[in-house]
Amino acid sequence: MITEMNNMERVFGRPESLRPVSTHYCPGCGHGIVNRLVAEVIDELGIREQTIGVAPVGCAVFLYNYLNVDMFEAAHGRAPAIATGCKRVHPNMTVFTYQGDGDLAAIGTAETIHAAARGENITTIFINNATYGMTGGQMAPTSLVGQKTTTSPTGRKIERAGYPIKMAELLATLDGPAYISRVSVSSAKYVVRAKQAIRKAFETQIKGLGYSLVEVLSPCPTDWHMTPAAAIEWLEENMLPHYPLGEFKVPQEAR
Amino acid sequence: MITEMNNMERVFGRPESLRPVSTHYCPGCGHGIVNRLVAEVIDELGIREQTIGVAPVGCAVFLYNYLNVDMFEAAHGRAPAIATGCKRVHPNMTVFTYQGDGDLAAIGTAETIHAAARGENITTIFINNATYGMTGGQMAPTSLVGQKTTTSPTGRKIERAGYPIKMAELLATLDGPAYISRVSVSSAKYVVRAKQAIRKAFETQIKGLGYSLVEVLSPCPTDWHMTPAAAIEWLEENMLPHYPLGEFKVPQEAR
Amino acid sequence: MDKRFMTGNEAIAEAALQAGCRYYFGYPITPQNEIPEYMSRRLPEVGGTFLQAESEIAAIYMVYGASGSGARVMTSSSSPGISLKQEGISYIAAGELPCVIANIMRGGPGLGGIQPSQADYFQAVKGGGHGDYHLLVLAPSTVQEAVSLTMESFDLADKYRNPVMLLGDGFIGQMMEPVVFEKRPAVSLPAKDWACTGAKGRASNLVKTLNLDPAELEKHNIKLYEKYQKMRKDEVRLENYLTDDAEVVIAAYGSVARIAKTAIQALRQKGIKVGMIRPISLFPFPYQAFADIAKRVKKILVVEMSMGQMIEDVKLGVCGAAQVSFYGRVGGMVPSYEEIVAEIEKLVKVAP
Amino acid sequence: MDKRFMTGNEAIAEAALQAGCRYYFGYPITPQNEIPEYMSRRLPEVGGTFLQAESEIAAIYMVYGASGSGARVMTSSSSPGISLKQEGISYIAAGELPCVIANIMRGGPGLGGIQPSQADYFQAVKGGGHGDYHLLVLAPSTVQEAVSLTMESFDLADKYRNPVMLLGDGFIGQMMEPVVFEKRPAVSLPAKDWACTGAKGRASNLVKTLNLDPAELEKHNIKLYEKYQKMRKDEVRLENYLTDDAEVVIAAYGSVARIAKTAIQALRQKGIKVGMIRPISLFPFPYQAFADIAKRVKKILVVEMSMGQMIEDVKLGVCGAAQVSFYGRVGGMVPSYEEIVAEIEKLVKVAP
Amino acid sequence: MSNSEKKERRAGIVINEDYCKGCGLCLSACPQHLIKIEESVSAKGYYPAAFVDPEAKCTACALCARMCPDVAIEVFKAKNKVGGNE
Amino acid sequence: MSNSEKKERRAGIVINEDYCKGCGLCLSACPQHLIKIEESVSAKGYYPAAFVDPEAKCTACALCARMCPDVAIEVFKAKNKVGGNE
Amino acid sequence: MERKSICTNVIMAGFGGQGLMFIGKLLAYCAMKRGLNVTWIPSYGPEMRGGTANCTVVISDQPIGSPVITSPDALIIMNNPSLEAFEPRIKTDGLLFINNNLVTCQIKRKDLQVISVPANDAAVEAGEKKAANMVILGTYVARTGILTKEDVAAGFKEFFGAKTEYLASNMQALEKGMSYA
Amino acid sequence: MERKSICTNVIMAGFGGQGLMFIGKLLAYCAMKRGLNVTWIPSYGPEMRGGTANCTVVISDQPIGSPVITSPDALIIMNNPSLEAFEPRIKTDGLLFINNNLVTCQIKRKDLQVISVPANDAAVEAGEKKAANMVILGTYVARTGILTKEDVAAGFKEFFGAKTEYLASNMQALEKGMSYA
Ligand SMILES: Cc1ncc(C[n+]2csc(CCOP(=O)(O)OP(=O)(O)O)c2C)c(N)n1
Ligand SMILES: Cc1ncc(C[n+]2csc(CCOP(=O)(O)OP(=O)(O)O)c2C)c(N)n1
Ligand code: SF4
Ligand code: SF4
Ligand code: SF4
Ligand code: SF4
Ligand code: SF4
Ligand code: SF4
Ligand SMILES: [Mg+2]
Ligand SMILES: [Mg+2]
Repeated sequence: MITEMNNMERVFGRPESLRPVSTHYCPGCGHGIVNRLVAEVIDELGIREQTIGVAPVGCAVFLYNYLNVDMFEAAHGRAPAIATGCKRVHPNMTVFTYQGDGDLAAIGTAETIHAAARGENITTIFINNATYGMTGGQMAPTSLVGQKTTTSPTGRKIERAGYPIKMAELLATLDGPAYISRVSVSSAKYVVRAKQAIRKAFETQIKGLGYSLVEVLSPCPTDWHMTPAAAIEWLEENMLPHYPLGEFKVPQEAR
Repeated sequence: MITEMNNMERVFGRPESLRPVSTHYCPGCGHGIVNRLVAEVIDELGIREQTIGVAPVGCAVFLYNYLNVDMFEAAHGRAPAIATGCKRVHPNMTVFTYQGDGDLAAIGTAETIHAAARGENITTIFINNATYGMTGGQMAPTSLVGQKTTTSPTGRKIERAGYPIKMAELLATLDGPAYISRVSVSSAKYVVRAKQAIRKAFETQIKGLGYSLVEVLSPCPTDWHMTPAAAIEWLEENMLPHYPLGEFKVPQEAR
Repeated sequence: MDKRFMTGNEAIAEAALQAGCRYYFGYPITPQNEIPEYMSRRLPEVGGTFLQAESEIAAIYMVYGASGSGARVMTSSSSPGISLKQEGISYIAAGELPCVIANIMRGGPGLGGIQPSQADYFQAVKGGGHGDYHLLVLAPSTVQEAVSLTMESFDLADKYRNPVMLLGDGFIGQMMEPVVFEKRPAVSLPAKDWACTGAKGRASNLVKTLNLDPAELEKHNIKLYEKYQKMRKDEVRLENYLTDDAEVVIAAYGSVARIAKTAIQALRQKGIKVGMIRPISLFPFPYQAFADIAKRVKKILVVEMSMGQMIEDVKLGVCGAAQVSFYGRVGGMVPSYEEIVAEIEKLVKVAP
Repeated sequence: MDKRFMTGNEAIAEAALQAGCRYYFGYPITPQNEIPEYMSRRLPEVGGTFLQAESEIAAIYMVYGASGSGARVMTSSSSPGISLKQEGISYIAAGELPCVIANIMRGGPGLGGIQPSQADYFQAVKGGGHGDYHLLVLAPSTVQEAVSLTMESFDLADKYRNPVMLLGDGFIGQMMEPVVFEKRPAVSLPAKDWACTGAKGRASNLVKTLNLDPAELEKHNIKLYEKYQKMRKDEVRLENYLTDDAEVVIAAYGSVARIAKTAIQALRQKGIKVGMIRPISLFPFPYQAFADIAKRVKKILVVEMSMGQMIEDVKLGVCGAAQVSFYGRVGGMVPSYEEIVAEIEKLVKVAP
Repeated sequence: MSNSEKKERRAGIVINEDYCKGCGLCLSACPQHLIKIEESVSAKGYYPAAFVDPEAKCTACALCARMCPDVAIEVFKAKNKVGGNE
Repeated sequence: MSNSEKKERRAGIVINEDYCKGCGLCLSACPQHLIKIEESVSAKGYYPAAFVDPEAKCTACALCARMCPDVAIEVFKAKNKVGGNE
Repeated sequence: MERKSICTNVIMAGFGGQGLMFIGKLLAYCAMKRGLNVTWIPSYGPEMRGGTANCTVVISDQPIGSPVITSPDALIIMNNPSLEAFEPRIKTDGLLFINNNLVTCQIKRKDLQVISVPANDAAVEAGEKKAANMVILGTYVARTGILTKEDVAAGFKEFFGAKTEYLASNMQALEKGMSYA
Repeated sequence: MERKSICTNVIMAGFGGQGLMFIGKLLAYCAMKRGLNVTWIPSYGPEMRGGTANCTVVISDQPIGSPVITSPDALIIMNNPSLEAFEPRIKTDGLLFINNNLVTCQIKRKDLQVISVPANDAAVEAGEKKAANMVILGTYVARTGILTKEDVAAGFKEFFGAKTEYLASNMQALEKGMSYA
């Protein structure tokens, strides 16, 4: 078949900033899609050599094995602080964090809110998969009401565990952020939009406009105990209604 | 003069829940007013023996010397977590925290947001004096743009230190809180409203409706380097425009 | 008694329940997730509260709040998470609040790995937090012992109004073994009349750690110190394993001690008389046992899953009276009994 | 050289600036607020960055980020704040990131007090965080020494790719003394080719601490260990004060050592020959100096503003060869020279 | 209201010198301007506030007391009268 | 579009078996239903996806590739043609 | 192999989803029910799913010292990488159980007793294609004589609370496996 | 008091706002400028404003050992609570400077040299009513002979960058104070 394609031109393939290695993600995991989107944006903007990434503690911890840019591995939740330290030293680099919902919305809440409030000129890619993937599927701050996880075995109960947090909406109320949006990777159409959002976030930073964040709704088939296809479906049926997609804050100049 | 009042009735005096001791607060400090308001509300609701308070690390650390209720002294920023532990053990007690802006909006951001998001059935009295009073007047997350503090000696600069955080507005976007309002103690009129808000917050908890918070704009003449009167004026001229007073969230049933 | 087949983590959780613990606050981290997961299932069944905190820091202060409210409460975590709790642990010790903290250690430093380790010994016994305080630190070496020490921990915590740390390595947490849950005899414990429960019919209570008057703070420190002295006197726990006729003694705790037992059996079959002192309480440390053994045995091999931490306490006990050697594996690597055999053989070969 | 009259805190900040530190991340806490306050004034003047973090935890990870980006960077705090940084410190040590951390100790545990203390010794030297790592720990005893040790700290940090802790008590921070800022000779230091600066014209760099393969993590631990061994060999710093003819020796560090000096002068006037070993580097600890002195001097008095922490290291050095006694004040109480004189007199009176 | 004849006192305040720190917030709060700061220092080292109401203008409105951060002010009122308080 | 005569291949995809984990997301993404899961296990232990397009219906829309979490799909297209991609 | 003083151990290794942890626990549980001392230790790869996994089971009528085994008495191997990782560690004359439907690499050592089982095929035959793990467990227990089919059935039911149909097919797989001993 | 081998120390204590920290620093700074070794140590009450405060100054031509002084050579006392706190600590025959405008309590010890200064009154006279601290510093330096008025003036200007008018009135207060020595 490869020979069959020989006289054709490649219209889609692995972005250059993404190393030619297999990932450790489970089959059907949304992280893989978003890793690629970030690499594509870095390629398109031509900033591979001017980019410094911060990987989270979470399933995406090995992001540095995939992206071919300088990278930090953060402590759980502290990526925004690390990115801040880095950005202050290298104001001309494009500095981004990539974080899960446990990482960003639980243990890292303060670091997230304050990087945003400072208008720290960094970009955050926030993977909301409504669970703690890496540690085996515990309840996340973004787990839905009624969602069964290993630490909400009978489903998340409001009385005990409270309400799922909408980080994009929360952050958009602050003065610091320039760009905040929520996207999904549950269909190819959404994936295209997700990439546009990520690009916009990086561009916001490059223009020096301040903090940018893209929340990505992303399936975790393993910890949801579903097939990849079922996970996509569950995401669209359950997460989309609670976590509406859209732009919650756009840069002044782009309004 | 006391004799002169002898045949009159006392229409205003020290609330019972407030111990008859002199405070360590500086002259003209807003903490004193709010301490009294909390005591008045406890008296009016008749809940002195069913109340457990959590004092912050900040100028109000000695709150437990003034309020005659069971109390915890928290670690800096952790009052909401302590109150959560306490409330879960004593669901029928009225549990409140009293916190400064450094305590609540800086180091304690995560604990605050998550207690609120959980709809933890506790009440928070949040003293926003736009500075770290106890440690000598450093910049707080709520310090205004341009405000001179010991760590923003040329005035708070957005480029370096970002934007002041409006906690009441931020928290009101969450699903967990039942009652969120902002009041001021810069005039007797406002003080009356402040007390109403504090009462409403406590009542919200007693009715079991969820998290309640009252943000109180409060003068810190010492660290603002002003006379008490000038501090009041500065508050009204500078803080009120940035931190509008009002109710940002009211209980469902009370709407 | 019914034997149950459980992981150490589950057994610790169940033992806590049976010891009357009704409040658990924690945050996920490998290799101890089975504790919160078990608690999230079981606590609501017995009318207790499981709450997954937003962070390890929030968790330890929820423990502070629940303990200060008079409840039996626990938290658990693993190395990086325990580091985050250090401020809170110092506060809890300062405030004299009883609670149980399990640390199922993993390889460090930093994010490290998720395999078993014993490299948080110093943190646990010398005080990873600030100020002069101590935890009571207990180190089980079997799942069954994890059960009995967990139960005992709650009593000790209440008895001394002091936090107790259950220090396990990843093996203790994730290994499955048969366990029996025996009812513990009821212990008479001091009333918690200091706790915040609402100031009804009594003067108000206060849980605090601030003492701006140095003389007062010194007094408080001395009070704490006297408590630790009492623990040193009354709470030392250790196992002497074949030390009576031993010519060489191994010092090891936790799961390393089990591996050492297999090594000792193998060595004794070869005719080398080896014994072991296994500290069960790491604080208070059994210094005297080492001082005593050093009168008779001239070679002590400390085996740890660390670069050498407990060895300092062994040396403080031995106080120059015997030669103290070390064998350690780290980062999730485990000393095999064959390696221990080889180390001992090396040791006995060289003249003292 | 111009003499300046400064608090220790200000002097540390200025020394850091002069040593090329251009990034400071911190959070207010008494008694070290003059460091961030000074930095907030001066750093912008020299093109550097001062940032008041939202917490001590954020501050230490900003340091992680700035150090990993190749910059000279510092943070400072006091006891409770340092406890909060323990996870981050373990990460920084694991990631081999050079930086300087000042701990201006106050009375603990818990919120404690704001007066001087030395009760964070264990935390600093044994590792308050998880895993096998060490900080280089330096303890100045005058404001002038605070200046020189601060400057040196940055070089040592870069030389070893290791965090350095400047361990001062509240006196060192808040005392004012004359100081001279001498230019330090330039030291040749390894290039920071491992730092994240953008992967231009080279393979990408990675700052990390995770090693899921235990064999790899063990290797990394051994690599760190060898670094600590090198420090133990090359970086021991101490002051011998009148030890040559001494019959009794005091062990003390930081401002307690100054007080001890006054005591020693008073004692010598009374004809009692007392000397002092003052560890300047607490890690690496001058064990050998104590081993050596113990061959000759049979009584050693350790004086600390704690319930007794450094005494364990002194004992490990002495190894049973001399009697080691302790005198301590805590919680912000300070041993006066008169008290030390009395302790020594007691000591020399009793037959050994 | 601005009846300046000598009236019977129907309301008044008592300032507790042990509590008063002389901040002066009660001064600005009193609509009748009935409070001044003493010239001499108190035992606590402050210049305390004093109630000066020769014309018995005090209405027991308690605005002074509500602003007092040190709960130094007690407000009194003749019994069985309807007044502007609470 | 549903012209089922044998056409000249003007577009197609290549699935890299080293990357493919057989998640099947590409299957649902392909509007032409040109992808199926293999019956046999790959060297990595997965049942990988396979491109089955005997009728040359592939439009190089790349929807499959965009959904592939493992970047296992490359999309090709005959040169010098205007198409529905990007 | 006769049962005298019982003291044996086995490492089981394969891909994440192959159910090796399960049969390890089952073996240990059943042995416990037979009155023996047992330990079961898992070892996973990275913190996420997939990858390789293995567990160690020690069974003894004496108190168990080391639950960690460098040189096991027996190995159950369900994929190629595990063969590579563990083959060098097994004892001389040790029992090497391999699933020859998946393990295609050459066994290098000549000093081992190799028991080669077409576990996947056998599972399909037994009507429960996911039960390759049960097949090889069957071979192991039969060969070592450590447990009977009834022991396993009882343990299966009790510990894992399995539904009866599910149990039946798994027992068939087990039996099938026993025939390869 | 003659200057031979200089080695002296003083504790200054009073309310938070009385400027004792300031004159302590000033004294130390001026002594440093004269080539002496000095230490200055503050001690505050709680972390907030107000309350009592004190500082200790040690001046010596030798390297200074202990900057902490249990029994000071001299005391400057500006309020009653401080008298109570520090009177028992001063050396026998020590110099006790008190501001008799504020210190009304009885001095109990009989073994001290008490120098009683109406510092507030003198400050008012000097035209700078806030300069009671400078008055008593003047008395202290004159009595001990440790510094001249010019030493203080130079230090004031250099270290605190004071405006000239401000300096002048403070110097007048200082001079006034010297007259009480
Ligand atoms: C301080 C600390 N606490 C906890 C952990 C354990 N831990 C690792 S990843 C993780 C959560 C991951 O969840 P999330 O951030 O949502 O990322 P995901 O894996 O879902 O992508 C946790 C709790 C840790 N490594 N460090
Ligand atoms: C962990 C920790 N960090 C820092 C401090 C020091 N500290 C005490 S109070 C305070 C800030 C107080 O400011 P705020 O919360 O605004 O209260 P205020 O005094 O203004 O009422 C700080 C930083 C501390 N005690 N503990
Ligand atoms: S556990 Fe979930 S988030 Fe993690 S790699 Fe697997 S599917 Fe992705
Ligand atoms: S410093 Fe400010 S907040 Fe603190 S007591 Fe004084 S005036 Fe009040
Ligand atoms: S009660 Fe009203 S009128 Fe009377 S003194 Fe107070 S403020 Fe003035
Ligand atoms: S408001 Fe209170 S403290 Fe302030 S001056 Fe008036 S009475 Fe005194
Ligand atoms: S490129 Fe489009 S048509 Fe072709 S296989 Fe992929 S999804 Fe189907
Ligand atoms: S989406 Fe990718 S990984 Fe998944 S089956 Fe298709 S080609 Fe394979
Ligand atoms: Mg997640
Ligand atoms: Mg404040």
